[in-house]
Amino acid sequence: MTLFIEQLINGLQLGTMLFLMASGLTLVFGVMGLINLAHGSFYMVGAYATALVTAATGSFFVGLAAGIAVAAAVGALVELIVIRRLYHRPHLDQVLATFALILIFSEGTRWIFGSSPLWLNPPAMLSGSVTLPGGLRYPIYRLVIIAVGVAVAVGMYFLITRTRLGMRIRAGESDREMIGALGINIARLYTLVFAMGAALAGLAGALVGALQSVQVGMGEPVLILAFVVIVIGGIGSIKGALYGAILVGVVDTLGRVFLPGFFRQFMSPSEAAGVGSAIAAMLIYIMMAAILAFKPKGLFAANE
Amino acid sequence: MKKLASVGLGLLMTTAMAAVQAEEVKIGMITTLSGGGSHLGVDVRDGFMLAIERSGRDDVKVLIQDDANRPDLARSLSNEFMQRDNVDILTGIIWSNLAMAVVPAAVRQGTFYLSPNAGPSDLAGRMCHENYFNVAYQNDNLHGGMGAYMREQGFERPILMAPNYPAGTDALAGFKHLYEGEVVDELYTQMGQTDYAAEIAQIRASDADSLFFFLPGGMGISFMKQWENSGVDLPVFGAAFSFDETIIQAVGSAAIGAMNTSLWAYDLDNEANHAFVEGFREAYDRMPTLYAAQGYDTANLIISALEKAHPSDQDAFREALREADFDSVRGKFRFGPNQHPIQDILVREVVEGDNGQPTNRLVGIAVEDIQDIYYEQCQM
Amino acid sequence: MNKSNTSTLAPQPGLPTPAASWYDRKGLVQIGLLAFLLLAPLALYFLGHIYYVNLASRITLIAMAAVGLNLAIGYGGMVSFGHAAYFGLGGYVAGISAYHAFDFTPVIGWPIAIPGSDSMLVIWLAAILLCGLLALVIGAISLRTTGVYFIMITLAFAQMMYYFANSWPTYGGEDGLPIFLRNGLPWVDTNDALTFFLICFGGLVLSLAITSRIMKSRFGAALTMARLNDTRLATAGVSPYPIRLVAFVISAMITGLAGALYADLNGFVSPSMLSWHMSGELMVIVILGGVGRLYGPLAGALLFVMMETLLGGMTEYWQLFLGLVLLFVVLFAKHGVMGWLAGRERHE
Amino acid sequence: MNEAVLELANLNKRFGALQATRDVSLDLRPGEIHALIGPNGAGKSTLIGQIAGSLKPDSGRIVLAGEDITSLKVAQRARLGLGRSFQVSSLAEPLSVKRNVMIAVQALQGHSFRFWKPVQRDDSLLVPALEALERMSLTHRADTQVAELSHGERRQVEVACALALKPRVLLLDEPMAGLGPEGTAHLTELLDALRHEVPILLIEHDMDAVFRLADRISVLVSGGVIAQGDSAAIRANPQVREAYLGEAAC
Repeated sequence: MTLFIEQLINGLQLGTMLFLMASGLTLVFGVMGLINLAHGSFYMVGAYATALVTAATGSFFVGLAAGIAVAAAVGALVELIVIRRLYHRPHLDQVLATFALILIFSEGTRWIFGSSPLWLNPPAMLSGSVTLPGGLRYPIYRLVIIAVGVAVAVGMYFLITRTRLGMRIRAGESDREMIGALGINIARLYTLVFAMGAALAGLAGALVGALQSVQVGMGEPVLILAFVVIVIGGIGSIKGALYGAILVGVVDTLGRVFLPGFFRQFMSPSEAAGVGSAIAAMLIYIMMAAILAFKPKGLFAANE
Repeated sequence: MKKLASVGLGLLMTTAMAAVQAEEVKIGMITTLSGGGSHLGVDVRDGFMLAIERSGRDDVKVLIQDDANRPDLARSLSNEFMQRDNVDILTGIIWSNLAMAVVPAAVRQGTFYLSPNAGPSDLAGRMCHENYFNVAYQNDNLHGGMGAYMREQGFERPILMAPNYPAGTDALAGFKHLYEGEVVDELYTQMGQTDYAAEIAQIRASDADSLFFFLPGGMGISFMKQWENSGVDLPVFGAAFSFDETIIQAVGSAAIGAMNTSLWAYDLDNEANHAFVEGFREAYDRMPTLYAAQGYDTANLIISALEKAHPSDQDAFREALREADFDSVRGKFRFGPNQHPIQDILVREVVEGDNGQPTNRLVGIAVEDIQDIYYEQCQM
Repeated sequence: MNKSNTSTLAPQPGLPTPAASWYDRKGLVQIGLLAFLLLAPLALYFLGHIYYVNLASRITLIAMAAVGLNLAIGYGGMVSFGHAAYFGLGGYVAGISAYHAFDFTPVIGWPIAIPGSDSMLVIWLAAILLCGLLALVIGAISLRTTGVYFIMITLAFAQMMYYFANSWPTYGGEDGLPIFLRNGLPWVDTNDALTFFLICFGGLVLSLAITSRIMKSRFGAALTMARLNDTRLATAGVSPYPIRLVAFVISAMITGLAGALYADLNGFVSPSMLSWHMSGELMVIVILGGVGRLYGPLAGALLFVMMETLLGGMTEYWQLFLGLVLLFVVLFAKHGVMGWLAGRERHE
Repeated sequence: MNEAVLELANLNKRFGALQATRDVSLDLRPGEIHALIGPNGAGKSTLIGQIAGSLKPDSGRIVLAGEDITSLKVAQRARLGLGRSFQVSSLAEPLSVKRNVMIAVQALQGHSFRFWKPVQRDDSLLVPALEALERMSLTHRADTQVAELSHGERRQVEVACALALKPRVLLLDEPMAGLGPEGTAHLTELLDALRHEVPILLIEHDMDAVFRLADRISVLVSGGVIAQGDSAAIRANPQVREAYLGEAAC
């Protein structure tokens, strides 16, 4: 039972991390109608900046702040130079231009920092584990990631529902022409929203970088997962991104753990491990295809 | 008498060499220089080139290409080397799957292949070939060595973990072959997985008394960092692939205490090794790894054979390679009938080094003169 | 008539050019591309440069795979981000069939024994049929969605195939599956680089001819209308869904056949043929050449492989430059290489 | 009186709190032009959507030539003889006028899964398409790209496309919108001649055209039909006057 609960928390942690990625992605799509494959690059940029600044200053928190700032700045820059030319283009152009950005970011980073991974450790005060009620020992740092994810989700909720910026974003989602009519500076709003998404991706990259490693291409697997999340949740919907992220995180984690055991009941252990992990790896994609087959616009379709 | 013969042979060789040296020797190196596992390729390359430079032979030309850890790219690079550049020898491949993509076709087209890393069982067994030499290890060796060591140390309930790909399943099979006991469980992770929370929870929930894992490259680093913070307290064992100098530097203190098997250690006491470690640190300003040592040995084996014959004389060159007449940094080194090494498997422990950084220290020998179990399937 | 509207009658730049025929600019460029692709390897073969003949085979097959994708993206408006699924499936058909033929074991033992085959004809047929079948299933589900959802669901299906191939141990999993002996054809020696190139070239020409013919037919007219304006097509009484589905299936068949040949060219098939990078590269080739241009994929593949070979020889980081070129093409040269070489496309 | 070709019976459609279509019943008889008018927001577009098949009514029936088509899709209805034009031109702009009409002919013949014969050389498509264009006096524009046409010409091409389907019923959604007086007069003339061939359900804002053309008029207000009758009756109807003029009056 504690195993199940621990795995549930693990799934939740993966989910909150995916939410950080997916919320920016879905916001950019909802407001600007842009599909951005290069979102994973901001994740990488955030992680690199954090690793480098942490190494230079010795403080993880300074590094983290720098990571978020650099990701936001790079996001704003990319929006100004490339992305804004893509808003009125078909999705095919957006996919390819942002695919090109992935190549440029990945190879550029490799050129500057080399192919070897950089290493980043969580600060001492967040390392180690604590005993949760029920006797379960769990790493502090992973709990912190969950807390940050929840804080961002709450923050987003207030931002969208209670602030002027949020009102403009909502206006942008429901009617792109209207915000122009309201006299809002669309160009600036778009840059701001894009940079915000990039900052969240950078935050996710920095947090996860300390847990794993910081390397070229680290954003790509996460990017694909984040796309699965927003497609399941309904593209453009923050609420959908939240539910989708947690669903994907939990299903992926539990599937990987319990499917091999399930198949072991009627197969030999090594066969069960093979079949179980094969299906576990495909599980979220199967789930996505099934959901889209019945709800072609995702679970919480936003602007339809 | 013996001495005289070798002098005579040496004289013969020098005259032959004059003829041989007029003809350049081209070596094509396909290795992984980009992506997550790139430090393996970089080390093989650097070790290899160090030996070539030290030999002082300027008639050996080494062409190097990056395979980006992609089998299809490796395959087309090998064709490029053979068909466009007419190389005599191919080498450099890090990963077993890339080796399987390249080697069988290359050796059948009359090119020599010397493996500085990766030794898939098929190439040691049913698909062995007279033009294929493995200068590193057969994949099972290090894992089997650790199995034997853990049995000897009295561990009774190990839990095993490896990525769900052929080298991973082979690693666990190799371990179990020499461990010869029951294991608590086998966990298979995804290739390239970065988050091991789920596996750590399973290890925690099991009643294992030890952990053996095979997670090469970046996977091992991510795992060890997360392992440290998990609060699970089990002794950790693995093969050198998860504990090379680059990896343990990155993992930091979490790695300390881990035991791993290797076929080489930088503190292995022999003359060739001293010269290698010093030379490598001087040339590249870092500690050599197992991969660098394998690259270095591979180059020295080639040079030793070139002293005797040019690769265009295939039979003579092959014979010269088989003799393995070079000073290996491993101390002892010879080929079995399937042209795979017969060598000692060492045990190292990760300890805190002089500068506070973790480093490997030689503890002892796990298995002497280990030979792979596939050579009987090899018909050459 | 409303006077203010007459201004739209003024000729618009880049719209119709004189009727197409083989000797106009576009015709010449097309013939030139094909002739270059055919004659350059011929010449190099007789000069003894086998490597470049194989390189030409690679260009040809990538172009052919992209011709298939172009039918979906360029002509059908279906932005598939998952065509690697068919490319890879074709490859695995060749690999698995050869593997069983080599071992004398059946591919399927039950309910009926299907033996492996090392005949290319059998493999091609199987690759085409299986890719068609897979595309029928994937297309039937995916085409219920549109826009970004379609892009993402095709990606999801390809990822499923990728992970399946990656973790299914029978055929090598992540390690891939080598084809030790190239599959054969009656009467010719497929191991000869030039012979194999000519087979690939034949495949490319055939797929170009089929695409061209289809797009001029009634089916093509309906598909064009489905892309440009599916409401109009439905209003005329033709359901766009089955039209798109059939086009999607044909597209997958062409890409799958290219995949089967590609596996034979490399003597190797691995999950990387199914990866999303492969899907991305095929899309890149289509757009580099010019979306919806018959010869676009050929021009794109030539440019792509040449960049890979030339830049790749100069710098490890050649993909950085690929990214810059791609970005430039998408942002500023929407009509790709073909648009630049042969002028804009015109619909009659 | 002839049997109705198109018949709507008690259609209802609701979007959340908004009752967009309220118990609408009307019919279209051979040889007539039946006009449907109503102020903005009266629910005309929703009603057309339901007739054409892009929207599903919550309740009620739609019968075309004796066949219940309520649950059929757009393309199926079109094949049964429902031709329509759109409020916003919906032609394929990069294609020539001819090609736009030919697709309709092709659909009529029911052979879209033919992969070999080039349509360019297919007279069985070309001849009927040119005929339909001639009816709209557009033969001279056959090879022109739609993108180059004037607004009025596009309207005519739309009608030609619908005609090429040899429909039993024509559903025209504001064909006069955006046309100048000259264009309107021209199209009015064409439609006037057309009614004997195919009955027309005409949704139109231009009252002059409606009163000139319509045999019968139905007035739609807030989703429901408030009045039905010939021009004179509708002009005299106090409810209609209120709906149209009342707002201005009070």
